[in-house]
Amino acid sequence: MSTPSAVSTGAPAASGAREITLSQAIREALAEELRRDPSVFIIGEDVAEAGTPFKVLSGLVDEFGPERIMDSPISEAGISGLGVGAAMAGMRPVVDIMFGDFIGIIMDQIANQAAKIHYMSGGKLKAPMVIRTTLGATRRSAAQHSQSLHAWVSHIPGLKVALPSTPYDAKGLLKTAIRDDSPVVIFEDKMMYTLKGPVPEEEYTIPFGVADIKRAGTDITLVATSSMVQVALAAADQLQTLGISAEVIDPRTTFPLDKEALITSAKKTSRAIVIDEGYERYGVTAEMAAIIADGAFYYLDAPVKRMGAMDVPVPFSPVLEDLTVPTPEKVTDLAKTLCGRA
Amino acid sequence: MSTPSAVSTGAPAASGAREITLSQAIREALAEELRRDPSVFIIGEDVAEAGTPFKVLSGLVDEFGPERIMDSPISEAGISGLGVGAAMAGMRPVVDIMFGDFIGIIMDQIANQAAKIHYMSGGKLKAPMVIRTTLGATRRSAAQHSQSLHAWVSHIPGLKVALPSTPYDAKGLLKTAIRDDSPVVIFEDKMMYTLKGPVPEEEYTIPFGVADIKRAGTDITLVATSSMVQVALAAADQLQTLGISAEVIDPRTTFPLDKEALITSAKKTSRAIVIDEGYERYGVTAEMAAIIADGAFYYLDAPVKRMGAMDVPVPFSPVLEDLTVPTPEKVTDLAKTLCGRA
Amino acid sequence: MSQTDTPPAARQRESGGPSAEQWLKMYRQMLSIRQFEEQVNDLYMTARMPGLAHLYSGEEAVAVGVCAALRRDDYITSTHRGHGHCLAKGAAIDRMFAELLGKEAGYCRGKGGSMHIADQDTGNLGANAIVGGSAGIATGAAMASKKQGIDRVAVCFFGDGALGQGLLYEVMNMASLWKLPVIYVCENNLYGEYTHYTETNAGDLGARAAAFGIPVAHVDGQDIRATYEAAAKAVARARAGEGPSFLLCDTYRYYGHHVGDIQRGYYRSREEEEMWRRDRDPIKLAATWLEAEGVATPAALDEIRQQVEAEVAAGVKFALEAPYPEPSEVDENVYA
Amino acid sequence: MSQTDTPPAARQRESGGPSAEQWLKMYRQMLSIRQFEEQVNDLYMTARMPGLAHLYSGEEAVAVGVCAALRRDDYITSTHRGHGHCLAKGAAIDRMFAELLGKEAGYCRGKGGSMHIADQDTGNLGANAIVGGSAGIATGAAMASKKQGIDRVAVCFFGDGALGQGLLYEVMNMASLWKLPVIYVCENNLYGEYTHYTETNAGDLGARAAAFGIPVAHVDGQDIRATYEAAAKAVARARAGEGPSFLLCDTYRYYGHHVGDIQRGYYRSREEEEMWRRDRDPIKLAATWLEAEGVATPAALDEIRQQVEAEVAAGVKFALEAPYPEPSEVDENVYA
Ligand SMILES: Cc1ncc(C[n+]2csc(CCOP(=O)(O)OP(=O)(O)O)c2C)c(N)n1
Ligand SMILES: Cc1ncc(C[n+]2csc(CCOP(=O)(O)OP(=O)(O)O)c2C)c(N)n1
Ligand SMILES: [Mg+2]
Ligand SMILES: [Mg+2]
Repeated sequence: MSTPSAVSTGAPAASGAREITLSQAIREALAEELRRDPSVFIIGEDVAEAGTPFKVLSGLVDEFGPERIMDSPISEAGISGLGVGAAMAGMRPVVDIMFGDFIGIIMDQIANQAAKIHYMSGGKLKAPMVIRTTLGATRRSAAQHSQSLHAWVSHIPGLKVALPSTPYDAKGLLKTAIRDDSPVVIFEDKMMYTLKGPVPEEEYTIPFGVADIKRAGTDITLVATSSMVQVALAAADQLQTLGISAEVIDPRTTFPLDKEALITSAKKTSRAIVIDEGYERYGVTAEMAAIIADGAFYYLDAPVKRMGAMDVPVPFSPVLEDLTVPTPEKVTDLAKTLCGRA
Repeated sequence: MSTPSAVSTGAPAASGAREITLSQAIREALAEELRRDPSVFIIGEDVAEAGTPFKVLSGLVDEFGPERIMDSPISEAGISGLGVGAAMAGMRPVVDIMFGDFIGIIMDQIANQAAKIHYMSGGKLKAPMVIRTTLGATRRSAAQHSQSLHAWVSHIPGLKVALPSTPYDAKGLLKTAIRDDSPVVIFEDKMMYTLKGPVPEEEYTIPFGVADIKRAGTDITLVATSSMVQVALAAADQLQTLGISAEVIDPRTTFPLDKEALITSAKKTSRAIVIDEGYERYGVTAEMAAIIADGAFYYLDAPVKRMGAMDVPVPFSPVLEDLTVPTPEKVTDLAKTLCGRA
Repeated sequence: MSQTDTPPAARQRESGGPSAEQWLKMYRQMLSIRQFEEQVNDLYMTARMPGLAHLYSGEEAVAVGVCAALRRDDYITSTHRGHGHCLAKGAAIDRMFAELLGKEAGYCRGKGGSMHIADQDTGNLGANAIVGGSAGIATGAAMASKKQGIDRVAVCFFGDGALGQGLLYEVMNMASLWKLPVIYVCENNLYGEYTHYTETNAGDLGARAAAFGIPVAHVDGQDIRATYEAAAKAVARARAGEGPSFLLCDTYRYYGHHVGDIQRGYYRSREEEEMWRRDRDPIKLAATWLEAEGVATPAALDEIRQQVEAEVAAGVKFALEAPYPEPSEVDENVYA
Repeated sequence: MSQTDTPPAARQRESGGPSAEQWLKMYRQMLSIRQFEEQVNDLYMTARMPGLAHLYSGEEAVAVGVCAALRRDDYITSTHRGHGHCLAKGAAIDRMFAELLGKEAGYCRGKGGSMHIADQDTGNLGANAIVGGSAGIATGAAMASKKQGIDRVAVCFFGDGALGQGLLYEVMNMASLWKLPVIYVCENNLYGEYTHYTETNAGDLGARAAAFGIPVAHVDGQDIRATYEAAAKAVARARAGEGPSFLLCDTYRYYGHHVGDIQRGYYRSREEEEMWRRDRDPIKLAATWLEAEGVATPAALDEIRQQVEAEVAAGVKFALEAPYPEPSEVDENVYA
């Protein structure tokens, strides 16, 4: 991976950092990389004039033209396959998969082709591509447009997986993903596109495999990913008022995973809850909880708990859908129990 | 689910039970269900005259004819989709996916269609279908024909997942799968087709969600699935000679999962190792380890350990491939360490 | 080729031909769909509906003409733009509104919503939010009919965009190979989201089905007579065990890709939209023809309109007042 | 349509025509592949090779004729039956044997094996164990060439069975839409595993590509002249920026689906196998023609045969004696 011009792992110095939305941060990252490297291009459905249904790419086609911001047919498997081949032939494709729910259609191309070609060729070939897709429920989009399926790709050797939770992380992780020589899948929370946060004017990238402590604390560790980071931070506020100091830590990449950071935090606080919006069963909370339970075994005062999405297809009805995702209240209650305050 | 004519959860009474191979057990299960229920049919590549490349279905077409044992084009997504539709219209298709590695092609059909239609329709429609596929390495088949990808489907609400480890379990679980009104994915270990074991002449089914203690023990719990059950049993023998009594427990279905059985065993032995042939990262060992570490927290004398396939694409070269899967020796060594004997 | 030039009388002979009453029922259904969608748009604009919806306005003659050629027990699979298919196959307006509002009285107890409405009682195996995702389901349902020895047929509705999904080609091959009673109805409304179909499709659309030995009819999707007759032919062929057909229907959606797609200037022109509404509206065309043929008087058609409006208004009212499902339902129906 | 009836002279003018030396090189390559595969079969039968292999014997004229029309820097993607493609594109016999035996000297350091041989230096982007799995890769590589402004073309080899994979149709559509320099070479050897292609394919095979506006040539895959010329035309078209082509090559595999497929009586007859070996063998046909045209004497061809046999024997010896990779390599090359 070509060394980034500037590396930062934490939040930016408050000093003079502008506030922009996560959507703008993504667009900036793509624009900067498209300018920097002619081999970078974007392909996907309605990515050009339309700028995607989420308007995340709006304007890019005006600067880079339809050859580099390519509208494709509704052929997710096809464009993923094209991405693998183009990457093997020296390009750096960013394949746009509108909804993370659609990766079911492209799993063969990413898990059997992109992920394995470097290894199968004995290190000769490589597929430096990025799959940009989304996750997250509560958008009233029902069972096939609301899933968080990052566990699938996190399971596959050869793939790297990034889950930004702030505009700052989104920009830095996406730039790193594009420069990485291995295939990377990056999931963006649809509901977070309008979230604002400080992002410096200067260029930077964020190395993979480095967790970020979003909030320091001493009594309990809340490991949270993507959309759940804001939930964990809100819970930490509530816990504060109860005199419970929660540390919120965001792995930022499920692979490579910063196991040490999770274990170290849990050793310090002696309690941990892992929160993720993917289905709980066989989801990423299991991996992180198992790692902490093992690595911090002799330091834990309570069992490591997990909170994922309810194990049901995401229902359409708002009254039902809202019950399926972790909330600050649920996290707070569980944390209280673990801290013997319930 | 229609009640099975006879339910058995453990190994058969040794009395007079024949010994047949896992392959024969699968064939018997299919033949019995095809006879019992005219809505059952099999569709897949070379399932008829060829009886599949593994010869598991040999002869079925002679008894049931090409209308019920259907050779298909090489269209995994297509036949899976046909299976969903046929199931919704009253049939009970058994879709044959030759190698488990190919489920990458059908994930949308099983995870977004089959798994969700019952819930999305408010309980009105259902898709009682079975996906029969394989897992397991060390067959010198390289990276795209050796994976154990059951973690993917185990993650998805709406799906049930069975992993037989003996001829007895294979027959009983497959019959239950075919009678289940929900979609079931059953993985068979390619290397175990020739494994022999006792299977009673009388008909029986095995309920899902009931773990089976393959060997009772008191010092450490070895939770093992599918191909790893034999590995765990061999390790248990080695441990026996060292005076360590290992309990080998096989969940048999990753969903529904018999959490209680795993936790109870770990509480009893105070130590546990979870062994599975899927990739270790974000694999099923994580879920089971997390559940045990939580449920048996106050009883454990050592951290719960996991042993999955090495997190690399499966290499072709035998000298490398053999390094990627758990072996009795590796399990024994880890168990010794956990028991303070290393 | 389009059927519209053949004189109606001739067509009626050739196809057995619907009665005046049946044509009027089709007219009523088209109106119901139009009114229904207008209401859905209003519910969205007034923030009374959760999420989004993809309106079928302008395409009514496709769903209605095709479903008029079907029996109640025949199957259909539908799309994200599925309200029209659902109503045309016989669903009730009030329970559909209830589903769109996430209410327990909805066809899916509020669990499915606009993109997943299914109604077993009328053979609707469900709308689908995966483009092309139901191609396998429809073909599989047709395979089931054949295996069961029933003469039920299955219709797979999908848009021009679904031609990008490989699954469609896999199942068309099998449908043709095994002579399955399935009818692929491609609703070419010129756009997939915000992109014109010519920018995403090479070659000839119909040839893609013909290549698998499937007969293709190119149909004027705005002419209820054309869609009905093409469908009737395909259904007869399917019931006779002669295999699948492919109907390529030219049509147009009046609204945006979804209710939130208001600014459309960057991908299609006002003039184009006005032309279709003015010259190619399936309901206007049907009215003109019905009057010309003396099947109905303007007054009679107007009465139908008033009845439909009342029904739709009642349906919305019912749905708005209906209760939400109990929280306890959230983890029910995961497994059958 | 097949080119075989046109007299060679005419063909040579029309296509620029390979020199005598080039024809002899093609002959040598076909022999190398044949000998290589005979050896692979022997290694399997004598239990000296891990796993299985899918032999290319009988199909040599396709890989060799097509690759002869390519430059070294052009791309190919291959299949589970890929030894022939790999050799024809220029790989070395010894390192290929080494890969098949899982040795470190193999093209993939033993990590890929028979179904994953890749050789970047000769533009071979890899065999693929997923049927149809490389359709996207080849098309994507062609897209890269176009973006990079290089006139490299990409050839996608696949079998008749791959016509069952929807991915192929998705990428053919894009290749035609964007005029990508890719050539789809369908090796119709009549069977997909143990099933005749007519039992799994409806309609017309070539029409499936034509539907996307891709020109299709139906080629006698046993005639090196026909495969070379069809490929040369397609390559010229691709280099000129005119877009993709589809070559439908009729051919036959002499051995079973894989080396372990010995009992074949239930899916194909001895007579059929004998007929192809006797009357349609690509090497015999080439020899006859080369001699008739006075390009080479029987003695000269025999000398080539002896050289090839020696080379293959040396290659096997090298591979058998070569060391296995170090255990430490097992977790290397997972990430680039
Ligand atoms: C597999 C998949 N890809 C992308 C989408 C997002 N999407 C929803 S509708 C749509 C356009 C479909 O166009 P068309 O098939 O022509 O139907 P229309 O909306 O025009 O009726 C797209 C791309 C999806 N739902 N599923
Ligand atoms: C997606 C997928 N499905 C099934 C298989 C198993 N398989 C390997 S080769 C083969 C037959 C391929 O037939 P064809 O494409 O005609 O190639 P041939 O073997 O005849 O050269 C099959 C079904 C596979 N490797 N990949
Ligand atoms: Mg459309
Ligand atoms: Mg073949």
